[in-house]
Amino acid sequence: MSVKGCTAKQVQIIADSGLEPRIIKRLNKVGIANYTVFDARGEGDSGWHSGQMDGDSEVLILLLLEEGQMDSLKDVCKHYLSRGHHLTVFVSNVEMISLSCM
Amino acid sequence: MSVKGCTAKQVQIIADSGLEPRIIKRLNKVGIANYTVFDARGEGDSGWHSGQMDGDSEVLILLLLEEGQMDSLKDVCKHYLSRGHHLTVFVSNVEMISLSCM
Amino acid sequence: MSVKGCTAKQVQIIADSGLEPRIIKRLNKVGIANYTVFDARGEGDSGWHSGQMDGDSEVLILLLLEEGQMDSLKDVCKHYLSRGHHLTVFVSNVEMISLSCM
Amino acid sequence: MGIDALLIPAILFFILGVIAKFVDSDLKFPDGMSKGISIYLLMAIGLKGGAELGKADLGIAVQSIFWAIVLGFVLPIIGYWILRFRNKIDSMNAAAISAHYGSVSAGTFLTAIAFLEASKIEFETYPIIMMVMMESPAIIIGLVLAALARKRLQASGEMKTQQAPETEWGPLLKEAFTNGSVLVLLGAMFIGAVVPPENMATLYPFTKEIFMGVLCLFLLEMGIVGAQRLDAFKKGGGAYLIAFGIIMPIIGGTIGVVVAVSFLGFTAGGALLVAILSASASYIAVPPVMRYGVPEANPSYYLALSLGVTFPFNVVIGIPLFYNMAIYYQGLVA
Amino acid sequence: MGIDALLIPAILFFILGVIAKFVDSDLKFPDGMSKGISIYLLMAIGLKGGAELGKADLGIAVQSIFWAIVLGFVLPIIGYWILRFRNKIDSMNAAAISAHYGSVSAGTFLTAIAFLEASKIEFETYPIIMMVMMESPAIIIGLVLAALARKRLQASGEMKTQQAPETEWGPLLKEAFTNGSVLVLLGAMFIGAVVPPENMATLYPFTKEIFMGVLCLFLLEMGIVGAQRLDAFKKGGGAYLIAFGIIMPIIGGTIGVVVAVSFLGFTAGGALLVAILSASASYIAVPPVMRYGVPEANPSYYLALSLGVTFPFNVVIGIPLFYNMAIYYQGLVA
Amino acid sequence: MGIDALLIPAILFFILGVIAKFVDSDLKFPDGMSKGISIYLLMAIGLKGGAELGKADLGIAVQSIFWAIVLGFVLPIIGYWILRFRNKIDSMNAAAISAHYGSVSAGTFLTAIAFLEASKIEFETYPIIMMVMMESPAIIIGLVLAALARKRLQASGEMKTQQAPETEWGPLLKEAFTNGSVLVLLGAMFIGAVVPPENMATLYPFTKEIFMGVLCLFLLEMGIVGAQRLDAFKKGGGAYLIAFGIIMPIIGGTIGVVVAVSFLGFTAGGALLVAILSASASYIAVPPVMRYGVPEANPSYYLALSLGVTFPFNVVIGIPLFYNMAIYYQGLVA
Ligand SMILES: Nc1ncnc2c1ncn2[C@@H]1O[C@H](COP(=O)(O)O)[C@@H](O)[C@H]1O
Ligand SMILES: Nc1ncnc2c1ncn2[C@@H]1O[C@H](COP(=O)(O)O)[C@@H](O)[C@H]1O
Ligand SMILES: Nc1ncnc2c1ncn2[C@@H]1O[C@H](COP(=O)(O)O)[C@@H](O)[C@H]1O
Ligand code: NA
Ligand code: NA
Ligand code: NA
Repeated sequence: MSVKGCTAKQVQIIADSGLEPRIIKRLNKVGIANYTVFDARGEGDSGWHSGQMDGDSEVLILLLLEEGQMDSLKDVCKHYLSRGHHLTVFVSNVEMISLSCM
Repeated sequence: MSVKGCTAKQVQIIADSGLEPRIIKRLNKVGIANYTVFDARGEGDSGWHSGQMDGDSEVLILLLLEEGQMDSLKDVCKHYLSRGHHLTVFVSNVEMISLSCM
Repeated sequence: MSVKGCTAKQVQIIADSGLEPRIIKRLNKVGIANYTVFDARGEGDSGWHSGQMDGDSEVLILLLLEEGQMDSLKDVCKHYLSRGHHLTVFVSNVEMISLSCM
Repeated sequence: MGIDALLIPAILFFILGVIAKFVDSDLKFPDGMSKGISIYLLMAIGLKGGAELGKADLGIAVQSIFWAIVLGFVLPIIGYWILRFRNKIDSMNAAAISAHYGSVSAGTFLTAIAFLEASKIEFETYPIIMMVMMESPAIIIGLVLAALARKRLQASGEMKTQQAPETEWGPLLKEAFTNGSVLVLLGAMFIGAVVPPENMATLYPFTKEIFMGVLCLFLLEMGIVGAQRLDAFKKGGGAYLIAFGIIMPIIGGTIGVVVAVSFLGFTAGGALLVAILSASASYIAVPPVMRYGVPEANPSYYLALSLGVTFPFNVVIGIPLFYNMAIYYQGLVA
Repeated sequence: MGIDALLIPAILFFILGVIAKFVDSDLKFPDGMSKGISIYLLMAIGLKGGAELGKADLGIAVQSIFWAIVLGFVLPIIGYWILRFRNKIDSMNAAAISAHYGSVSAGTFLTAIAFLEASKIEFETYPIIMMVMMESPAIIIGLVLAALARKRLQASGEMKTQQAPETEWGPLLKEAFTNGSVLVLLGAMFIGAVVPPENMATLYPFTKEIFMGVLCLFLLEMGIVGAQRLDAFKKGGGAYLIAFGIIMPIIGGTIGVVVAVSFLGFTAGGALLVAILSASASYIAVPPVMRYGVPEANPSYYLALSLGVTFPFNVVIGIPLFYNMAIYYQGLVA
Repeated sequence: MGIDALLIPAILFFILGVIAKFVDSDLKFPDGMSKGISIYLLMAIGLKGGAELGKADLGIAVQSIFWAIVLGFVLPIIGYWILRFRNKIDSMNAAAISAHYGSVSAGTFLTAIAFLEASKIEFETYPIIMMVMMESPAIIIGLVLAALARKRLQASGEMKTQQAPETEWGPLLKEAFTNGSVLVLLGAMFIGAVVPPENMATLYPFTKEIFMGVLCLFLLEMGIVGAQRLDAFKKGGGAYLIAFGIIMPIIGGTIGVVVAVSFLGFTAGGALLVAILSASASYIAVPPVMRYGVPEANPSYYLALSLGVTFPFNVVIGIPLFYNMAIYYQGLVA
């Protein structure tokens, strides 16, 4: 389901590319079906992802959520974070431009 | 023309990659000449873009606009949205870091 | 070092891909070790980066910084901007989602 | 023949790709790889077609082109009619889907050639010219069907006039003729026809010798991509659509066999190729045009059908089926 | 022999890549390229292995598989034991690293084959089957070692129970058997074994003739990537780890030589291949599984070790070393 | 000869790419593809050059290298002088652009070789060594010209001292010698020279046999990219620049012919290659260095000129022109 309102939470999740299908499956289960993914590389406390090989790439998953979906999102993040996985997740507010919001 | 002020509107447009040249041409016509594009894949109400094939990829177009350019932007978005095209567009405020803004 | 607090500055730097290793080295020196990079293409006052060839690609470097790191960041930006390099840099505020911030 | 067909490496690699998806393997091709291989395959087949064109009988060539255009116009109309039967599929989706079936899948066509070469069966090369000719008519018909449907919906008030995209005929028609795959095919064919054979020969190690191997790699990827597409049907009751994705190629293939044998006088090998052109559904040239020209249709449907249902059906079942059909029909009319 | 080995193009291109990184050149392969080449190499070696399998002696094949599995289980345990010696490396990192050493590096294996072919040395092809068999056991052992360590840490209170990820055995075991490289290798091997040789031959220009050239390109990239990885050691005192990355392949290679000569009766050529399987560390199949299954471990360590230390060591020193070792040991036991 | 030249597949594919852009086709290569193909082409030509080097006459080789360096230093100075004529182009842009013209375009050079091979014309292989030597001097001259111009502008007060980037000579000079294409060329040349011919032969199917085909694919892409670049001139009155992009290669090519025939004693085939080295403008090695070293210059200008004007000019007109010029000049001096 797309964002209905005229404002939304823009959530960005940076994760190892191996987590991508897993995270998306889990988001789906809590009702977050729409997403956009970008390939990325980078460095963090868990070392360097060169992006050159399959086990060494990362992705940014972008989600536009309604305020009410944030709890579900946090549950999914908690699932991974509490198991020691390296997710970098951050949120900001955006205004949507759509036919009904112009 | 680059952003002149020290704050700007960060506009992000997610669209089918086939729309990229069209949108950019139309933005150009309304005076929005600078842009940045990222390849993406994702899922929405209109199904899944795997990013694996030409007819099946999407892009995110990032625009930094002055407040005064937002109307032109909205016109371009309206053109596509009203014709049934799937654009996901969202806006937030950013501060620019440039020689004159430091 | 990862972001410690529950809010952060999201800094985005668009630059010619040739600058990527240089900027990252310099960020490292001022203590900014974590970053994420995306390949991009785009058009600006200095012309068009098609993304098709090595001398003709650009990147977006995404940094999540603590408030206190912004001065170091600005120094790095100033270094390049004052030498005539084309960096497009913009900042916004984000909330972090992490085990300690939920 | 059935089992034999499955022992062709290209088809086995396709099946390997399907299996990879079904065991939920993380096997994934890098993003640009299948796009790059597609360009290579089109270039190679175009050069081959062009080189043959030099030796071609002009009369048969013209007839082939004529029939290719006829098939390109007629097949989508049949497809549309089936999809709209008892209003099963709404008219915008029906228009977009049927355009795909009037056009062709180069990957399926190349697999059919691999099948013929592995089985040492002779075949005419006119179908390569036909392939180029069949891309555009189907796109045009699809757009026309959508435009008519739009008019009808507006007249009946089901679609608001303001909502309705006017078809931008100019740019869309241009796209039907200048899309990347048509251009590479046509261009390579032209180059293959005008360059003297001695000059051509330096290209053969690249365009001919390694061709079958590259095709295997491509089909491995297509197997993964095709199987992934099937997920689209999980969400909505796709039974009617899946049935269409199998029945339509059987109808198309049968028509192809008849045209090839009765009207063009081809051997069973050549008839298989015409059948495959008719039976296969585009997944490269047509989707972008339909996305833009018929935004009301759901891309999941046409991509899932052409990649997830019809491509595998043709590769695994259609190819041996149509070849046997061609032999049977030749016996019938002889 | 030592210097001779360095005159093999594949190895020289690897060194060129290392130099490129050390002079801080901007030489960079496009993102998908090495992923794509990897798939090609696995496909080619799988087809070759499968074709040989047809001619194989079933008895030796079964024995090879048996010993491959034994090596896959035993090597990571030895590695773990060395890493944990005097508590040098914490148990989670030790588990993750040692899993890499039980598995294999296809790139190193192919370089060894290039060495043998360039030196016109005969070799058995059973090691290709062994390569497929060695991917999964090491992964399983790595996960088991990590699970045991986790239990110990929880019992001793060093790790909070809440923090501790339960090993999701189901999905992880599945992944050990269905990861992309295992699947392409196994699938290609199956295809190589069942397809009649005449049909296979059309693939050879792609899978055999251009193979060595593609391998050179791949090793050029691996040289860059490997050398880059060494930066990871700059940050923390990696002396013990670097030593491990050299000692472990020597131990593994020695065991491989003994197994190959004494238990499998291979020639020196075949023994080199078994030695390289044992000595090399995975950098494609294992890292993703360890990232997910042992998130407590630091990926920098295992990637830096397998790509930055062990890969170069094996390519430049290990290959001629183990070959000479095999000849020496054969003399000893004869 | 003129029309004949156009019947070489590589050139036809280039024209096809240009057409694709002009009919506004959506034909697009995946992002990494031309980067990957570039590395392949440099590797192949380097190996070829290195293998020839073994058989080379040391005296001529040394002379070739000498003249390559002379050309690399002199051509950018001529270019700069023309661009600055009547102050047409500002000095920073003039410096950056002229550096491109002192350096070389491997793609154009390879097309010239394709032309010679298709026309069965003999040629010397020393120009391959010259190509490697010509990358760096031009970069240095470009940076020196920019540094001098900067000093002048500061002295005259047109540029604030604070604004003016100090040239970081160290890193920039290093880059002139270690950039990716120089390194792959030099490295492959070294490998081609030291590896015994028997070992080399296993690479030939990859580096020689499929070479022409890969070059065609590359030129198809270059046609698209080059034609796209022309858009840059739409914005500002580029008439003078476009004229420069055609006149400069004619001047360079003429000088190249004279040097090759009169000073190096080459045949017309070899002279064409030297002419093309002199006439062509870099689009891989030089742009990144100029971006960083002369940030005041507008990259649109130099990319549009070298890719959009000079590359097509050389491929379509320059190659046959300089070949005929070489024959004519040989007659003159004989
Ligand atoms: N402060 C940061 N700024 C930007 N990206 C970050 C930051 N911290 C972590 N990341 C990204 O998240 C990935 C995992 O981070 P970590 O959990 O610190 O290993 C890194 O590889 C980066 O791509
Ligand atoms: N809520 C969302 N969050 C992130 N991306 C979205 C969202 N909705 C749509 N998109 C992106 O926009 C594309 C088109 O969306 P739709 O119009 O819903 O088909 C999708 O393929 C996604 O990449
Ligand atoms: N207003 C803008 N919106 C989005 N991207 C921009 C904007 N201005 C500059 N850029 C990006 O920054 C790069 C360099 O910009 P410039 O310094 O204007 O040449 C461009 O190629 C764009 O990718
Ligand atoms: Na069809
Ligand atoms: Na091993
Ligand atoms: Na030049």
